[in-house]
Amino acid sequence: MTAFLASIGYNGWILHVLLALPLIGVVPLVLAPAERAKRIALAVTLVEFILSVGLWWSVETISGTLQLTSSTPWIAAWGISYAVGIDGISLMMVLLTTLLMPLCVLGSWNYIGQKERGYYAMLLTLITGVIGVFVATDLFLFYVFWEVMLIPMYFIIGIWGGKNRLYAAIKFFIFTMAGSLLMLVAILALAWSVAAKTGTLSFDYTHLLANAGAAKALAPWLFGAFALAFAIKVPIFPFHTWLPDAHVEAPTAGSVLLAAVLLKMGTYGFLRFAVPFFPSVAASPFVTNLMLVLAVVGIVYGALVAMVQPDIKKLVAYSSVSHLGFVMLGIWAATVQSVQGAIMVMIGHGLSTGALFFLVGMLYERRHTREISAYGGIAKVVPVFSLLFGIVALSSIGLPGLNGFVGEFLVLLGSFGVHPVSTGIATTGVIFAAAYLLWAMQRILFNKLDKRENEALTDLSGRELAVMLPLILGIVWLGLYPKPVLLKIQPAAFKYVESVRGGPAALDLVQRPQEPGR
Amino acid sequence: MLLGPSLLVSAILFTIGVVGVMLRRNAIVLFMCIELMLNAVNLTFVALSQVLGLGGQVMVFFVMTVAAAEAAVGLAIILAIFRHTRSVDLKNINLLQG
Amino acid sequence: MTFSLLAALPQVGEMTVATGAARWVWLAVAFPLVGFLVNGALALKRPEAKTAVSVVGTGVLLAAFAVAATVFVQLRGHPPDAPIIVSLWSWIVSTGMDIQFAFQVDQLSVVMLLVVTGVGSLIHIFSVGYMRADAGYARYFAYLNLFVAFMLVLVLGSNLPVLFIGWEGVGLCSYLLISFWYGDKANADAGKKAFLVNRIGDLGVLIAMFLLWWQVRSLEFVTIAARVPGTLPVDGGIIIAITLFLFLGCVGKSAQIPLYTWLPDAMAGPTPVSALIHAATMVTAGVYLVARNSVLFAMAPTTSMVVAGIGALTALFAASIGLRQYDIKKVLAYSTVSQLGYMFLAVGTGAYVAGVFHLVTHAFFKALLFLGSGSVIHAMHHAYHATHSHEDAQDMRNMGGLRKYMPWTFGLMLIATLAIAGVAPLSGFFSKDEILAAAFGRGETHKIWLLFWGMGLAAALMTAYYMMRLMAMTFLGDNRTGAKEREHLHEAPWIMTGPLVVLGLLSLIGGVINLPAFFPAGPHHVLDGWLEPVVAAASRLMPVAMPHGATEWALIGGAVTIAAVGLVLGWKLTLANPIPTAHDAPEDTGFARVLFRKYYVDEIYDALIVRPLVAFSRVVLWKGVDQGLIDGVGANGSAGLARALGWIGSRLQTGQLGFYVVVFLIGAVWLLRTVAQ
Amino acid sequence: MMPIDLQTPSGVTLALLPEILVCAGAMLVLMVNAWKHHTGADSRLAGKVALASLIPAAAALAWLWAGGAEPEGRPFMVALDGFRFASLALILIATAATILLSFGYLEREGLIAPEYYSLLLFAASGMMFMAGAEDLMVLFLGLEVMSVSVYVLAGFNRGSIFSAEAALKYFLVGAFASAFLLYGIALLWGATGQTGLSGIGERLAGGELPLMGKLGLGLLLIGMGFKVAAVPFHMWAPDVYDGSPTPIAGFMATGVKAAGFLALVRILYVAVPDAASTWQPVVAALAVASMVVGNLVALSQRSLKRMLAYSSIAHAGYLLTALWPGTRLGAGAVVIYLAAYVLTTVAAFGILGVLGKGGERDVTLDSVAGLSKRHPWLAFALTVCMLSLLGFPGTFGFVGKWAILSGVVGARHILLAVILVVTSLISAGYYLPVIMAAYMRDAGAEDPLGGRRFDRAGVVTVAVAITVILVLGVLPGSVLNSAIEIAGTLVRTGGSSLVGIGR
Repeated sequence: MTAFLASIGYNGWILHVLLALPLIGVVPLVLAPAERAKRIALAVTLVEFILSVGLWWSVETISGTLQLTSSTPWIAAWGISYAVGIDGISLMMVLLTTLLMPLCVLGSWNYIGQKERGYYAMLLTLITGVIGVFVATDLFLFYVFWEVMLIPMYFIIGIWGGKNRLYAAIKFFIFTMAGSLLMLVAILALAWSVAAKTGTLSFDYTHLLANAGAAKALAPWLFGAFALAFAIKVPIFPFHTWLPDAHVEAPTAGSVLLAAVLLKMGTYGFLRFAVPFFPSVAASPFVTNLMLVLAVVGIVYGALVAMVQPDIKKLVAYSSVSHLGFVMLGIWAATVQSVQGAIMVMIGHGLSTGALFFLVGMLYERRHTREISAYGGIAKVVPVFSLLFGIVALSSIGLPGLNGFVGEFLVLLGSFGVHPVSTGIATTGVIFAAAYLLWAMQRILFNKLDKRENEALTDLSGRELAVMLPLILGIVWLGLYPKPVLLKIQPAAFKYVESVRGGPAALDLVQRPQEPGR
Repeated sequence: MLLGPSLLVSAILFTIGVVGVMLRRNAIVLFMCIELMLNAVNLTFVALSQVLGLGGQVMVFFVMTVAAAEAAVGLAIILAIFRHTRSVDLKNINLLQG
Repeated sequence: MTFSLLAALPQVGEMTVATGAARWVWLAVAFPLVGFLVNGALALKRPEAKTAVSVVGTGVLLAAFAVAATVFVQLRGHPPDAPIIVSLWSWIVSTGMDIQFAFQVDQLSVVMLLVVTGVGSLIHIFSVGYMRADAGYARYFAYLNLFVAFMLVLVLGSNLPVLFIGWEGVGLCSYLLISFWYGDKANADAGKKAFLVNRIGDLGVLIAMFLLWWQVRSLEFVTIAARVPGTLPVDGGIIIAITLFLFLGCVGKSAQIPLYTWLPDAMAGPTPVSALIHAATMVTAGVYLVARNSVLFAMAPTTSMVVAGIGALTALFAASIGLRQYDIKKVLAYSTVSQLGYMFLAVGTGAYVAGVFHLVTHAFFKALLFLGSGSVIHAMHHAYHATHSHEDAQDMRNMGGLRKYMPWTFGLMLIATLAIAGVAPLSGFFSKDEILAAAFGRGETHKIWLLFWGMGLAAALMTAYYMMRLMAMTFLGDNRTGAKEREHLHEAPWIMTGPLVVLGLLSLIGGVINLPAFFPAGPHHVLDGWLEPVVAAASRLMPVAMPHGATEWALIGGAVTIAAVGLVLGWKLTLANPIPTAHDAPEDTGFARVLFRKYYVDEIYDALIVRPLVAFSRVVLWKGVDQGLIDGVGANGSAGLARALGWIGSRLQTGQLGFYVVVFLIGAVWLLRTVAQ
Repeated sequence: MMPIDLQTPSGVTLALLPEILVCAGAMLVLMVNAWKHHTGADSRLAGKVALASLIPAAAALAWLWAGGAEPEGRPFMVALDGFRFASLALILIATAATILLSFGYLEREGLIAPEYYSLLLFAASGMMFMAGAEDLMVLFLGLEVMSVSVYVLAGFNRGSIFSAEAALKYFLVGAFASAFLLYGIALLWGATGQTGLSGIGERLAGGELPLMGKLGLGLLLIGMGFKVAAVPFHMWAPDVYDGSPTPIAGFMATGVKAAGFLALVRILYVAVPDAASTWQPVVAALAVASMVVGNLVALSQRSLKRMLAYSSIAHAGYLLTALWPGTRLGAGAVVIYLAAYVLTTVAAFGILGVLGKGGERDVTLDSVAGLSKRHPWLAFALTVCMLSLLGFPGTFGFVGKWAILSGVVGARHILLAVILVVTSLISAGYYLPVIMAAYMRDAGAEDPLGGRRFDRAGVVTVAVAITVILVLGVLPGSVLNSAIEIAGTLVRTGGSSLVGIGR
C-alpha cells in the first residue's frame, strides 16, 4: 500500500488537497439546485474520506516528528508561510474528521429543511477549517484556521438551530473568540521575542519550538493566554457553559461535529502548542495542581450535572465535559500511558458521543422533542434503535471491550502513579457516568410505554443505519483491537512527555528501570 | 521687547475666549469667543515675530483670512439652524443625542 | 532517538506454551458468543422461531461444556507444572506495557469452567420450559448466552484487564436480564441498581489494577504471583491497599455487606436467571478473584481478617433477614448472600480450597433450590392465570401442601434443603464443615477467628431454620392457594424437572469432590490435591491449621446437631399455627417487621446517599454553580456590565454642546499637564 | 529618481500637481453649476465632471510616485516622499468612493444640489494639503480648507433639522479645536523658530523639548485629537455623523480621519521623534480611552449609523495604538490599517445609505432582519464589512490589526496589545448581531430596502471595496511590503530589515 501511495506522490499533495477539496466542492454546490446540494456534499465528503484513508499508511509516525511537511512563503515580510505537517495526534484527528463528515451529511439528509445549499456549504468550509487547525505548522496559519472555523459553526448553530439559537450562537462565538484573541497576542509576543534572539522573524512551529526559551520572562503570561484559549475550547470546568447551549440549539450534524472534533482542538492545542512551548511553566507545581483539580472537578462535576438534566442533548453535552476532563487529566499527568490514553479518549469520545448525538437527532426528527420525560418504553417499538443506543451508551460509560474503556483505562492507569489521590477521585467519575447514562437510557428505552405518540415511532431507516454502522464498527473495533491506533499515537505521546519532563530522563520516571513486564 | 508679558496677555485672552465658549449659550456669542481665541494667537505670533523675524507677521495674515472664511461659513450655518429652530440658543439644539 | 516499540518482552514467572486441547479453550468462549449473535439476530428479525432459538441456545452451552470437559481431561492426564497461557492477540500496547487478550488454563480456571458450563447448560435446558410462553424468548436466550460468554472470559482471563472485561460484561448481562421485563419500572430500576452497585465495586478493582501496575509493572496473574512476594513487604501498606481494593470489587460483585442490597432486588428477573447469575456463577466471581490472587491475600493477613470478618458478618446478617421473608425467591436470595459470606470466611482464613469447594457445592444445591422454586412459581402462575386472579405467585403464604401436586420438585428440593443445612452425607455438610473447621483451627492463633466461627455456626442454625420454614410453608401443611386454582396445580414438565434431578444427584454426591480424611470410604481430599499447585504459594505464606482428632469430631458433632435442631425447629414452628394467605395476613410487628423490612437498609441508603446526591447536583451544581455563578455572573454578567457601561456612556452624550466643550477642556487640561511634565 | 527643487515656483507647482488639478476640477464643477443647477440630471452631470477631474490628479500622482520624486535640498513647505503619495492615493480613493455613493443617495433623497460635488473636491484638496504638508502653516491651511467645506457638507440637507444641527455642532467645536491647533503651532514656532517639520526635527534633534515647545506640542495634539475624534475630544462625532447625510458621514469617517492621522504621523515621526517620551504616554492614553469608550458605547446603540459612528471612534483608538511605537513598523501599520479601515467604512456607509431614508437615523437591527432572504449579495457584503471591522481573519481588517499588534508587541508594550484585543472582543458584541439579524432572523413582511433600488454606481463601489477587502485579506503580501517600504521613506532612523526596527 505504501508503495502504491509513494508511486502517486501521495505524500506531496495529500494535505493540500484535503484542505482545498471542500472549498472547491462549495462552488458546484452553491450553483446546483437546492435538492441536489446534499448529494454533491455527500460526494465531496466521501472523496475526501477516501483520499484521507491513505494517510494511515503514508504517515510513518515512529519518529514522533512532523511528517509530510511542506512550506511556501505566504506573507514573507512577516515570516509567515503556508506550512502544513502531520504527526501521530493530528493524523488521528484528521481521520476522525474526514470519517464523520460524510456521516454528518448523511445524518442531516432530511433534517435540514430550508437553505440546504447554505448549510452544506457551511459544512464543507468547516472541514477545511478543522483540518487546517490540525495540520497547520505555522502559528499564524493555525490562528487563522482556528478563527475561520468559527464562522461556519456560528452560522450552522445560528441559522439552522433550535429555539434560542441566537443566544447560543453568539455565546459560542464570543467565548471562543475571547480566548483566541489573547492567544493572538501571545503568538505575536512569542514570535517577536524569538525574533529578537535569533534575528529572523518567523512563525514556523519548529523554529519557535526550538527557541521558545527566548520568551523566558513572559513565559507565564504567554502560557496563560494559550492555556485560556484552549481551556475554553476543551472546555475545562469554569469555561464550559457555552457547550450545553451550543449543543442544545445546534442541528444534529452541528452537535456531532462540535462534540466529536471541535472540542478536540482544545486538547490538541495543549498537546501541540501550550505545553511544549513553555514546559517549565506547564510543569510548575502551581499550574499542574490547578489543571489537575480542574480536570477532576470537570469529570465529577460534568457527570453529576449531567445526571439531573431534563434535556437529553444537554446531558450528552455535560458528559462531554466529563470525558474531556479525563483527557486533561491524562495530559497533565504526563506519563506515556496517560497521554496515549488521553489521545485514545479523544478518538473514542469522538466516535461514541458522535454516535449518541446522531441517535438523539434521529429521535428528535421523529418526535421533535429532546425532553427525556417525553419518551419511555420505546424499546418495544424500536428494537434496532434501542440496541444501537445501548451499545453507544455502554461505550460512553466505558464498558471494557468497547472503545471508551481503553482510553479511560490508560489515562487512569498512567495518571495513578503520578497523582494517586486525584486519579482515585477521577475514577469515581466512572460510576457517575454509568449512573447518568443508565438512568437516561432507562427513562427513554425502558419503563412503561404509556405515551401514545411513542407507539407510532418508526425504527431506523436504511440511511440512518448506514450512518450508524461505521461508528458502531469503530466502537467495537477500537474496543477489542486498539493496538494499531495505540502504536500510531505512541511516539507523539512519548515526544510530548519528553518535552514536558525535560529530555530523555523522562523514560525512567515513566517506567521502572527493571525490564518492562507484559 | 515685552515678549513675556505679551505672551501672558495672549494666553489670558485665549483663556477668556475658551471660558466664553464654555459658558455662553448663544451660538453667535460662541463664535465671537472663538474669534477672540484666534486673535489671541495672532497676538502671540506678532509678539514672537519680534524675536524670530517677520515670518510671524505673515502668518497673522494667513490666520486673518482663514478666520474670515470661517466666519462667513459659520454664520451661514447659524442662519440655517435659525431657520429651523427660530432660536440660536444652544440649550434646545440637542435633537442629536444618545 | 528511535527505539523499538515492542521489544520482545521476556515473560517473568513460569508459563507453558499451550498444547493439546488447551489451545482450543477459547472455543468455550466463542460458542456462547456465536449463540448470542445468532439468537440476537433472531430476536430482532424473527422472534417467534422458538425451537431454533432453544436448539442454538442450549446446544452452544453443551458444546462449551464439552470443550471444558476435554480441557479437564487433558489437564488431569498430564498436569502442566505451570498455568497454560493461550494468547489470542495483544490488546493494549504502550511503552513498557503489552496487555495480551489471553486466557489462562490451570486447575482453578478449569474447575470454574466446569461449574459455569455445567450448571449453565442445565439452567438453559430448564429455561426452555420455563420461558416457553414468553414473547422475548429469543432475546432471553441471547442475553443468557452472552452472560455465559462473559463469565467464561472472567474465569479464563490471564490478566486483570481481561478479567475486568468479563467482570463488567457479566454486570451488563445481569442488568439486561434483571430488567428483562423492562415494561414495568420496578424491574428496570432493579437492573439499574444492580449495575450501579456493581460499578462501585468495579472502582475497587480498577484502583487495585493501577496500584499493582505501578508496583510490579505487570497485570498478568502469573507475573504478579511471581513478582509481588519479592517486591512488596508482607502486610505492608501497599499490599493491604491492593487487596482491600480488590475485596471492594468482590463485595460489589458478590453482594457482601455493605453492597449486597442489589441481590434481593435482582429477583425481579426471571427465576432461571436468578439461579444462574445470582446463585451459581456471577456472584461467585468475587470468591474466584480472591482465590486467583491468593498469594496477594496471603501476604496481607490484615485484609484476610477483614475478608473473613465481613464474610462471617454477612452470613449471619443475611441469614437473619431470611428468617422473616415471605417471597420464596427473596428467602433464597438472602440465603445466597449468607452462603457467599461463608465462602469469603473460608478464603479469609486462608482455606482457599474450602472456599472453592463450598462454591461448587453451593452452585449445585442453590441452583436446584432456585429452579425448584421456579417450577413452583411456574405452576402457581399457571393456576392463577387459569382463574385470572391477581394473587402474588411468589408469596409462600399463598402456597402450602404442594407436596401432593409436585412430588418430584418436593423431593429434590428436600435433598437441596438437607444439603444446604449441612446434614451429614450430603455435599453441603462437607464443604460448610470444612470452612467452620478451618475458622476454628485458625482460632488458636488469632482469637477473633473464634468469633467468626461462632457467627458461622449461628448462621448455620438460621440457615437450617429458614430452609425448613420455606419447605414447610410451600410443600407441607394444607394448601392455601384457593379451591378453584387447586386443580390447575400440577408437576412441571419433564424438561424442567430433568435438570432438577441431575442437580439433586450432584447435591447428594457433591461431597465426594473433597471428602475429609475421617470419612471412611472414597478418595480423600481430591479437590485439595487438584488445586494444590494454584494455592501452594499462598498456603506456604498463610498455613491453615485444620483441627484433628477429638476437636475435629467434636466440631462435626456440633455441626450435625445444629443442622438437626434448625430443621426440626423450622418445621415445627412454621406449622404450629395456621398460616394466613397473603392478602389477609396481618402486618408483622416489632423485630419481625424490622427483619421483613430488611433492617430498612435500602431506605437508609436512599435517604443518606442517593437522594441528597441528586438534589445536590440539581440545586447546587446545575442551577447554582452552572447557571447561577458561571453563566449568571460570569458570561451574561460581564455582557450586562458592558452594556450598562455603554448605556451610561450614551446617556452622557446629552446633545448639549456646552457639555461637549467641557469634556473637551477637561481632556485638554489633562493632556497639557501630562505633556508639561 | 527625479529631483525637484522646491525653492523654485516651477518645482513647487510640479510637486503640488495633484492638489492643483483637484482644485481646478472643483473650479470646473463650480463653472458647470453656474449654468446647470435646476434638475437631477444637472447634479448627476456635476458629479460626473467631479469624478472625471479626479482622473488627471490621480495620473499626476502616479507620475510623481512612479518617477520617485524627491526634494533637491531640504524638503520645503510640501513633503515629497512615498508616504505623501500613499496618503494622497488614500484620500483620492475615499473621495472617489464618496462621489460614487453620492450619485444614488442624492437622487433618493431628492436633493438637487450640484455644488455638493465642488465642496467635496475642495475638501479633498484641503486633505491632500494637510496630509502632505511639510510645514505647520501649510498643514493649518489645508486643515481649514477641508474643515470649512466639510462643515457645509454636513449641513447640506437643508430640509432636515438634524443636518443643520450637525453642521452647527461640527462648526463650533471644529473652529474651537482649530484655535487650539493654531495656538500650538504658534508656541512650537516660538520654541524652535521653525515651522517646517524637518526643520523642527533638526532643531530638536537629541535635545530636550523646551516647556513652550511641549505646550505647543500638547495643543497641537489636542487639535489633531479633535480632528481624528479621539476620546475625550470625540463628543461631537456621534451627533455629527448621525445628523449629516450618510455619504458625508462616510466621507468624514474615512477621508477626514485618514488625513488627520496621516498628518499626525508626519508631525510625530518627523518633527518630534526624539521627544517620544513626551507624546507616547498621551497617545497611549488617548488610544486606550478611545478603544474602551468607543466600543462600550457602541454596544448600547440601537441605530446602525450611530453604532458605526462610535465604532469609528474605536478605530481611531486602534490607529492611535498603531501610532504609538514611533517605529517604521508603526507608521506602516497606520498606513495599512487606514487602507483597510477606509475601504471597509466606505462599503459600510454605502450599504447603510441604501438601507434607510431621510438620513438613515431610523435604520436599526430590525430593519436589517432577514436581509439575506431578499438581497443575499447585500447581506454578504454587510457581513464582510462587519467581519473586517471586527478584524476577523480572512479580511483586510485582520491584516491591519495584525500589523498594529506586531508593531506594538515588537515595541514591547504587551499591555496595549491586550487592551486592543479585549476591546475588539467587545466590538464583536455589536458587529455580530448585525450579521445575525441579516442571516438568522426571519424577515418582516415588507422588503428591508423599502423598494429602493441600489444604483449601479453604489453597487460597483461596494462590490469593488468588498472584493479588495477579501483579496487583500487572503493575500496581503504585496500590500504589506509596500506599506513598510513607504513607512521607510518617512522614518529615517531604524534598521533596514523589519526586525531591526526596534527603535
